[in-house]
Amino acid sequence: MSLLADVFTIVAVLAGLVFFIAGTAGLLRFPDTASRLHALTKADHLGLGLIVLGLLPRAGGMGGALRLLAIWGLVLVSSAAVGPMVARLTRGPEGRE
Amino acid sequence: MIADLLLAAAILAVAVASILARRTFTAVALFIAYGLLLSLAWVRLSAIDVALTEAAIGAGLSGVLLLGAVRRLASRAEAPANPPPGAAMTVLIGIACACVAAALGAVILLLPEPAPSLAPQVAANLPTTGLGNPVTGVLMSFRALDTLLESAVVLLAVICVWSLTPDGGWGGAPGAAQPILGDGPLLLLARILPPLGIVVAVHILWVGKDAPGGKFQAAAILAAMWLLPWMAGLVAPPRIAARWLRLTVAVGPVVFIAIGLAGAVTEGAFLAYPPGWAMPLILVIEIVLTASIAVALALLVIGPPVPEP
Amino acid sequence: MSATLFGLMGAALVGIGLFGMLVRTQVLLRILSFNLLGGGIFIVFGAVARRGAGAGFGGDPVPQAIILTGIVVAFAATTLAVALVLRLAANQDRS
Amino acid sequence: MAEFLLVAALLVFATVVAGLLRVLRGPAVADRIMAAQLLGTGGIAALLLLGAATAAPALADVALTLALLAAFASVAMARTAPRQEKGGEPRE
Repeated sequence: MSLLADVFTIVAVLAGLVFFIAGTAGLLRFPDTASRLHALTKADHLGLGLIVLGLLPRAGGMGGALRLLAIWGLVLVSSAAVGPMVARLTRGPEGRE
Repeated sequence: MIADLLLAAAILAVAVASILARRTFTAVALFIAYGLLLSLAWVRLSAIDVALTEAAIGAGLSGVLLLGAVRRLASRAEAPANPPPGAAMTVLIGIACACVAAALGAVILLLPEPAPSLAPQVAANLPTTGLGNPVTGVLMSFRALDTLLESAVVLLAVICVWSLTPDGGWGGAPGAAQPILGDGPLLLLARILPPLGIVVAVHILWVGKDAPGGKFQAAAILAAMWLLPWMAGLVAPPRIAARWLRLTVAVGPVVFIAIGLAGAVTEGAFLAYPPGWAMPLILVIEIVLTASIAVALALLVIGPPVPEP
Repeated sequence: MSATLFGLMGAALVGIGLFGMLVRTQVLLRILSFNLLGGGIFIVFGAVARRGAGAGFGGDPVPQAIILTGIVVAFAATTLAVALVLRLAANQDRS
Repeated sequence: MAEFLLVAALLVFATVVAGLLRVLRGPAVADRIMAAQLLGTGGIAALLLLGAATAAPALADVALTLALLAAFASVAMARTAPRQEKGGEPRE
């Protein structure tokens, strides 16, 4: 059983890593700010989400798992709030059409 | 090992970029990144309590404080009173600063080999405090005087900041009026984050007895959770003439001194805890101090009252 | 080994912070450099604490507690500095 | 298993530090805010991996605090950023 958990952890963490690298590459390479924002949110949400999922079986009991999910939830909420504000920055006032 | 090199290089790069930035806003954004990286450095130095404090105060509160100042100073063209030093002078200053850094670096390299440490003494005396976390043990029992003086310094800082109120503004609500941007996302966050933050702060305060955590970190998080709705315009800070506000800010140090004096009476030494009573007394001080310092830190970031012109 | 590395980094931060305070004329950047300087000094202190690890602790808890206190006091000083700057700016506006 | 987590932590941290270039170079203000937020998230991920590798639950608390405070700082930055002029550098 623990082998299965380890394999799941490795796969999930690797997938999370891939999203982080892709998100960061996007942040560096994409031409304009809007597309960079698109790349960033991928790294934020999925990268961290998969790593958290991967670490769930290793988290000590219910408390640890709850804390991991709370961290992921916090990052989701905060990037959900910051995203539109940053997008509005690039649009400037006329962004409200 | 590579991680340490990478982390150190990243911190230095962000620090240099932060002081050379053209716009003040860029410098503050880099400073917040510097705070985040520094708390990772503290984790590598296996000082988790300090990492928590640096994350909460360095990255969070200091950044927001400077951002508030940037926003209020951005509206006026800042006439530099003294022109920046010329190229020659800048190079000279650079060399002087490099010498200071080199001297400090030499000190680090020439530290005595059997590094002097108080860890054994702390480990020996920790059971008397009933605490598991050595740093909290030092803060609350062995060096309790430092913590008392520090909570007094925070109280003094609040008094000093309030004393900067322009005449006519005394007694009003502290801080400049926050622009109501009607930002949907900010209002969303200001409603969702505080309850979560309060639970996290209580958790960190409670866990601080036996694991990294404690009252200053909890107080910084609570202060941040009060500042968020204030920034979003949801909460109007209470008038500084409000009696309960002044009482809350003062109650932390007062309770600490009272328990210290009680210790002097019963145990013959200021801040000495009667045996067996250390744990509950420390708990009482921690809880009262957390609330008091949280309010004080938030008031410090909000700043003095600014009367509408 | 990592303690010495971070100690040297702290020393470099002190140099950078000092340079920033002396060269930049905008007041906020000086306050910011002051915080960089403070962070550097605390890291140097933290490296010393790390070397003093023993008796089952990852680092000597006494300097760590003092650094913790120092960070809070440095923050209080920064808030006072920012309040002074804002008050000066308000006065310049009025005059 | 622990080594894998350590290597993963290092890799996440390395990619995030690479993302730091956007903070240093990013022309627009919004890029800097995004990069700072990515730095926060990457730092959290690296801490969680490090915590799992060295079986130190306290690191999860640091990650929790970082998550809260990075959100707080990002929102403050997004609110304070100077408005973007027509494509040019926003005025000081």
